[in-house]
Amino acid sequence: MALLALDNVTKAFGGLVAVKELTFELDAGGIAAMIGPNGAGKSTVFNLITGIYAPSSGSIDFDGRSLRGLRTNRIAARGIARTFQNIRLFAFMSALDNVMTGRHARMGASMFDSLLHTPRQRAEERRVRERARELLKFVDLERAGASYARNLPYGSQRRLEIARALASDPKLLLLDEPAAGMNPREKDELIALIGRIRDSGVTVFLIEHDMNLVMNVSERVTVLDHGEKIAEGSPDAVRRDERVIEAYLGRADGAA
Amino acid sequence: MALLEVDGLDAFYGRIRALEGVSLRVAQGEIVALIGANGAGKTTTLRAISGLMRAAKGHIVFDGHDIGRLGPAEIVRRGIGHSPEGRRVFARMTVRENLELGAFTRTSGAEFAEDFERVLAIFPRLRERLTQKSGTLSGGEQQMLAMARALMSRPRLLMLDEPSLGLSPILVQTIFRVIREINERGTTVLLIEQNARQALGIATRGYVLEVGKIAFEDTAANLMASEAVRAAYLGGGAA
Amino acid sequence: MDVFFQQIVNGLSLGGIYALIALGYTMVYGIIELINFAHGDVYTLGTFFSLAILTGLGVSGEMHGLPLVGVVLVTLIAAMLLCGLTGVLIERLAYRRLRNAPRLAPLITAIGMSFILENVMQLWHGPSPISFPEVIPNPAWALGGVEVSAKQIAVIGLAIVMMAALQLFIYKTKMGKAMRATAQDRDAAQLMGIDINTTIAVTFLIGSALAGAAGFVSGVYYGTTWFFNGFEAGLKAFTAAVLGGIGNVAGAMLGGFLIGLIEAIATQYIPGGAQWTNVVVFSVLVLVLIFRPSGLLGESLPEKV
Amino acid sequence: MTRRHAALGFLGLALVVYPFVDRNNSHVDFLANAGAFILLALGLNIVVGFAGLLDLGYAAFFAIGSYSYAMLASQQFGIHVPFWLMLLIAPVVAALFGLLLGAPTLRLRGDYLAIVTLGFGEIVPQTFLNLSQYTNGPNGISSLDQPSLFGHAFGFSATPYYYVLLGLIALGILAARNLQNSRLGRAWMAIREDELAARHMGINTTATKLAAFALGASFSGLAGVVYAAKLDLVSPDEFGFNVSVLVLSMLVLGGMGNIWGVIVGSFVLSFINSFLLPQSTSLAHAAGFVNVDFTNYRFMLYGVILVTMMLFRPEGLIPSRQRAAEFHEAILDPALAAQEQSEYEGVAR
Amino acid sequence: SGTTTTTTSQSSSGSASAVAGATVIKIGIDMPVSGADASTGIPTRNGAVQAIEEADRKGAPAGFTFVAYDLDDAVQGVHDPAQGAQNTRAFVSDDAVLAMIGPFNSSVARAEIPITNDAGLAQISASATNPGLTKGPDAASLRTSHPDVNSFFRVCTTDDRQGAAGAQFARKLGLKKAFIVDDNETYGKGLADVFDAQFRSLGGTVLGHEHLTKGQTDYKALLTKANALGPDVIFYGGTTATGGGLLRKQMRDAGMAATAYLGGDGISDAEFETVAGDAANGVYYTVAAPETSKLPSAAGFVAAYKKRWSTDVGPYSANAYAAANIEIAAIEKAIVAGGAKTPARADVLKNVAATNGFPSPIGPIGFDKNGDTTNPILTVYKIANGKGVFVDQINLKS
Ligand SMILES: Nc1ncnc2c1ncn2[C@@H]1O[C@H](COP(=O)(O)OP(=O)(O)OP(=O)(O)O)[C@@H](O)[C@H]1O
Ligand SMILES: Nc1ncnc2c1ncn2[C@@H]1O[C@H](COP(=O)(O)OP(=O)(O)OP(=O)(O)O)[C@@H](O)[C@H]1O
Ligand SMILES: [Mg+2]
Ligand SMILES: [Mg+2]
Repeated sequence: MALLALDNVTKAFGGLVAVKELTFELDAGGIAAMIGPNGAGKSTVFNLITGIYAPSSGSIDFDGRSLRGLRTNRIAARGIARTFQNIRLFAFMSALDNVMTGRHARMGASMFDSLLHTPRQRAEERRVRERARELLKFVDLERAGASYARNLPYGSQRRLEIARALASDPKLLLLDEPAAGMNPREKDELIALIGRIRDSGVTVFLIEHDMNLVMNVSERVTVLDHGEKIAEGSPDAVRRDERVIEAYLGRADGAA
Repeated sequence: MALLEVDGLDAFYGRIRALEGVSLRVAQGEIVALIGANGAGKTTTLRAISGLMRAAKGHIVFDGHDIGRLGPAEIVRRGIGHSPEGRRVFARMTVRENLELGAFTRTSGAEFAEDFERVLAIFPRLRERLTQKSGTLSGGEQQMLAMARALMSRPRLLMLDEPSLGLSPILVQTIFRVIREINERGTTVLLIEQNARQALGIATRGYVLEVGKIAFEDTAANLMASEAVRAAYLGGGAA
Repeated sequence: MDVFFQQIVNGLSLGGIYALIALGYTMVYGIIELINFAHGDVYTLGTFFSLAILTGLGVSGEMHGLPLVGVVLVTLIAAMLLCGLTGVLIERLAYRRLRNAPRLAPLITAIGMSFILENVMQLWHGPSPISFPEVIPNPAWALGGVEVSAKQIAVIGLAIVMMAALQLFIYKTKMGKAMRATAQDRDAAQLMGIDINTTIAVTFLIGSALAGAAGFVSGVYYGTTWFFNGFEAGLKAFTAAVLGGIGNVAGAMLGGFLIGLIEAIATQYIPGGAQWTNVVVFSVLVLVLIFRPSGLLGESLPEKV
Repeated sequence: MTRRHAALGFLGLALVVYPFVDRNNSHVDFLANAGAFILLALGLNIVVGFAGLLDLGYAAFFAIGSYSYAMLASQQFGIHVPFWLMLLIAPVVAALFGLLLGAPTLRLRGDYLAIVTLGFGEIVPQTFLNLSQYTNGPNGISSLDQPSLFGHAFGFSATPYYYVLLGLIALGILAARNLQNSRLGRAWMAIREDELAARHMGINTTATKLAAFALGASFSGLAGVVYAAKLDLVSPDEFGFNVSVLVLSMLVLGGMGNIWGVIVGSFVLSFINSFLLPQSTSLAHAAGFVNVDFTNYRFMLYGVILVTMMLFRPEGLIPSRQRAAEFHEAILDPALAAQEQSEYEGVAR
Repeated sequence: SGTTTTTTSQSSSGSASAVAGATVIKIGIDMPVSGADASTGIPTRNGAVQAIEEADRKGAPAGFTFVAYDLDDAVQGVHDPAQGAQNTRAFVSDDAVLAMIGPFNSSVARAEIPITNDAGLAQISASATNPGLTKGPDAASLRTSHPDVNSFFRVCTTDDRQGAAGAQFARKLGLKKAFIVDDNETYGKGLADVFDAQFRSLGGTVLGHEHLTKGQTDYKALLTKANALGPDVIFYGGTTATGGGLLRKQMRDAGMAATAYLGGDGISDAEFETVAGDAANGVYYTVAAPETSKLPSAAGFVAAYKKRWSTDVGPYSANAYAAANIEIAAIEKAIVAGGAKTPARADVLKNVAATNGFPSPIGPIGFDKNGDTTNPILTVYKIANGKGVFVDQINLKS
């Protein structure tokens, strides 16, 4: 059964239809990518999945259950984590606190536990801190734990955002242009990181304009244009698709 | 004499030194690329030139005048256009209003109409969106708007901070083509790019910044050929 | 029914004063997103300046004809100018340094400035109410059973005129456009060639000048003032601005008139209503905000991620 | 760590023996009053300092705490709930009102919230004033039940209240610290930094903010009970906007978000306000300078404190690390500020 | 000045024992002297200070000197019961303080009376007029420590008397329908409530009774409401500062220029004429004291006050002056009786309580067993040409 299924999803802003009758499924495991021209509606799809916007029509199912009417925080608790096109870290919290916050949905401490620091709460804090350290290490930031997020270099911030997203043990990780602003060397590191995430059992769904990265990591590519799906398939198939070349890649081979 | 001469620039964020003795020059009619790793100080250099932040030391001479002490508004009036990192469009204003603001320092209505048509011809997508609030544009659309807006002031020197960030491959090509066209029509360009290969591809000369200092400076062709630059900034991936 | 219409007139004229103050509030807020707490006190300062000018001109009683027009114009303009300059000064001293600080910081200096202004005014005229000369003759006309006085018409009219002028200024002039750009992204505005220091100074100049105008009007209208006047008036005006949608000029006026009307109607139709006016006003505010979180005319921009 | 503990231990001891050393009951009385304000400030710090919600009507909860004691422990309705039990009930009542105010309004963006809380702060005392058949209107409710401990009535000495407040403050500090270093505390910080991102972490932002409101209110309610009992009286004019601003100023002066800073700030302002100014004026008069009146410059002094603190040391006397960074680094970085501002525009639904 | 007091510690139940060698006697003064309350608080304090200075200049028996120990009970510009209580404790804790003047406001008095009662410190207020401070179960509940001892006195008449006098006078003028407005403060509402009850019991009709909201300055809506009911008189309970002057002024705009306006001593100040302007003419107000112009002592005080403070007297300056003089006399009497030793507070209190026929600018003063003045003579004035003119005198004792 598909992990994520969008069925005939439409999202209109006033007169502008950003996503149009979009249907697609994402199976668990593996890495999928979504590409498409600027303004095609890719980020909007992410926003629909994470509950920032509600679909104008159509339905979104995750893990066999509908996400209809759920607020963002409930959706996050269901196991969907994401990063943002423009980095949105908690700027003046330490990297470690950022990751620990990412664990919020999986923690059980109530207001009273927090107030009284019950043994249960303390044990949980310890476990979460430990897990956060592991995650920092996982994204090669083990030494950055104490720094404020915003004092980290850009590339590290991107990775910290990923660690924070992973902290909730998501089933699905959405990455919105994770390589934007990275230089080629950092991109190579990112490709390796995404591979490791997949290997840890998290399904990855990413939006990216860097064809190099897309072709390198993804097993399946969905192409959007004007809110509609215009192609879907293996990276190689998509890359040769006439409509994709026309709308997105351009004639002179889009590999950057 | 070069159009822009930057000499021995030091800049700080609090106690963090972001630039140390940065010197560069951009001659009339050139495209100069400024490349370097994240955090090397590229953006800081542009911010210092356009007056958004004040350098602690050094001189910035534009067209023979020291502009190091001037405010950004005055610097823009003197002919430096700056399309900043992160697009920075006026979110609650429409696309049209953003473009009008781009021409804020200009007075001639006729010129305005002409430029307006010109930038819309370059970015047809913007024409479709003239009355949309720019905060709701997609990332790439905002990028186009930011660049179009900078063009509206008809700068003599146009500084672009990562203009291809977040753009689709097809638009990346468009952007580089446009930069070249603008340049051919007489605008000098100072360009920051992570996409170093393509940047050097259109540039006449280039500078490489490393942790706040200029590490290399050469013609674009030489930089592309340099082993050190290749390894660090052009990436191993097949082009 | 006459009583009802009379209360409408009462409410509108009271609301006119709120609206005048609210215009300046909303304008400053619109540009630098600061609740300029000192605005209410600048308004009071406007009453003090007006009084000083009237005294300086040797005016002590009712005037007519050309001298009246002259005195009114001179006083109004001078009060606006002085308040405007005060506003610019306040911005320069207390807010400019904090432009990029977290939002709480300038809000707190604003509260501080408000205290300082109140104290200065208290030192100036003492803690007691002071009275205004009756400069303007105040004929009243009975329309049906409803009595409308010249002053009431003037207050309502002035609020509308000022609102319209401000609206034109913000949306039709280059300076207005610069203000809106500055409001949204200061750095980017500078890169358009906008001098943001000047722009913000002009914003304060105009906003505070409007407070000065409101001060003059209320001084003449009520014939009295005291150093602490600004607190209540400022609070209501700010509520008006929020009710209408802060940052929105037409909204400020609408909010001002509405609050005036609510007060008048509540007073009339709630038994013992006078003591409940504030409770009613704030309850209405909360209700409106529940259903329209950005106020009646405020625009809300969906978040783009 | 240990030095810090030793210093704290010493301070605690000094505070415990103080009433035995200084026999001037007015000094102890002053300290007890200051203690009530420290408790208030600790609570407001949760709302403003931790969760970043600007509450300008905090005194309303103080009023609610005080009035609940006055109504439930006096001749007014012949109900006599013991003081100690009221220490449990009043915070809950205040917290419920916190929820009542918060639930409809917490979706509002920062400044709207500020104005609504300001309005709430205006109408709560006003309502107590207006409902005179229950509250005696402007006269307030007097001769409240005197607390007693093991059969000893507190009487008119300030000392027992001083100890009660000392204990409550100690508990308050502990509670605030615990909150700060917990799941809830992190969630508050996260909301303050980026509400939308926080929601993506699974944080129920509305519930989390409500928790801040309710907890903050409960401190205020607690302070209200002790204050009312100590004063033996409540009247509606004790809870105006002035009080809310005073407490806010205490946070600003001391250092928002930092528990010790907040305590120092409240103590310093209380000291200036209710001790230094009146006493020094009186001294000046006794020394023959009869026209000197420092108290009359109170507002000026506050204003100057607020403005200069913000301009020159916005993080307060004892800043929180995070706040200091926010103020200083953000001042250096217009880019970030502008970005935050433009993100802020996007009104969360 | 510069003299120090040697103090010995004493039990807080506090009848001060004589302290050998002490030469300074302090009289505590607690008033709101900052912010909005300063306008009435300062002149009141000045009256008391003046009395103390005069006494000191004149010379107290046995070489004692008199010093005023004055504290502000306003916090952030508003009178504050807790601050009043703290100040009172400061007085109680200082052995040199033998009596106190104040507070100004009834709400503050409620917080202070239990403390002076506990300490046995004589306290006289110049202006706190709420009846419950001295009379009935309310007052009894304030005397917590020593239910049988009264430490609180006042030289002003209570609101109930003034309200009653106002109602009598209004009926005497033949006014039948009243619309009552008060400022919803202790004084104003107390006054208005009594007027309300008395006016009805004397056969008048009360058309409405409204309470103002603090800070309001526009009363047109309220007046329109009142006017529609057709009252003969507007009775105002409150002070000029809380709206009395503006209310009168706006009556004209609301077409009520011909309607009578009556208030209490809260509007018996020069400010009222300032604020109301021409509209002040024709206004009636009651004052809880005999007509001062008939007492030569008042003229002397008024002149001396003006000389000393370079301003005109406030409405309660003379009261405070009288109150301080009563305490000074009580202290001096105790010094003499005690053989030139520092008197005990209990003796001072006893002497204060025994005050009878004490001459003062506001007429002869004595205290009844509750601590209220035995001189319930009230005067009614009418403003003409910007000045209060004597109209009637009402003696409630008769
Ligand atoms: N809140 C909104 N209101 C109005 N229009 C919107 C809103 N959000 C998105 N849009 C429009 O929907 C379209 C799709 O936007 P979206 O951000 O999903 O594009 P995208 O595919 O992510 O593009 P990019 O690659 O440039 O980031 C755009 O045309 C955008 O202008
Ligand atoms: N506002 C700031 N406060 C503190 N340090 C800063 C700030 N902005 C930049 N820096 C630091 O200054 C250095 C140079 O930053 P700058 O933004 O100029 O780099 P850049 O070359 O443009 O990098 P990128 O490719 O990521 O845009 C970096 O070390 C960065 O961390
Ligand atoms: Mg996108
Ligand atoms: Mg950069």
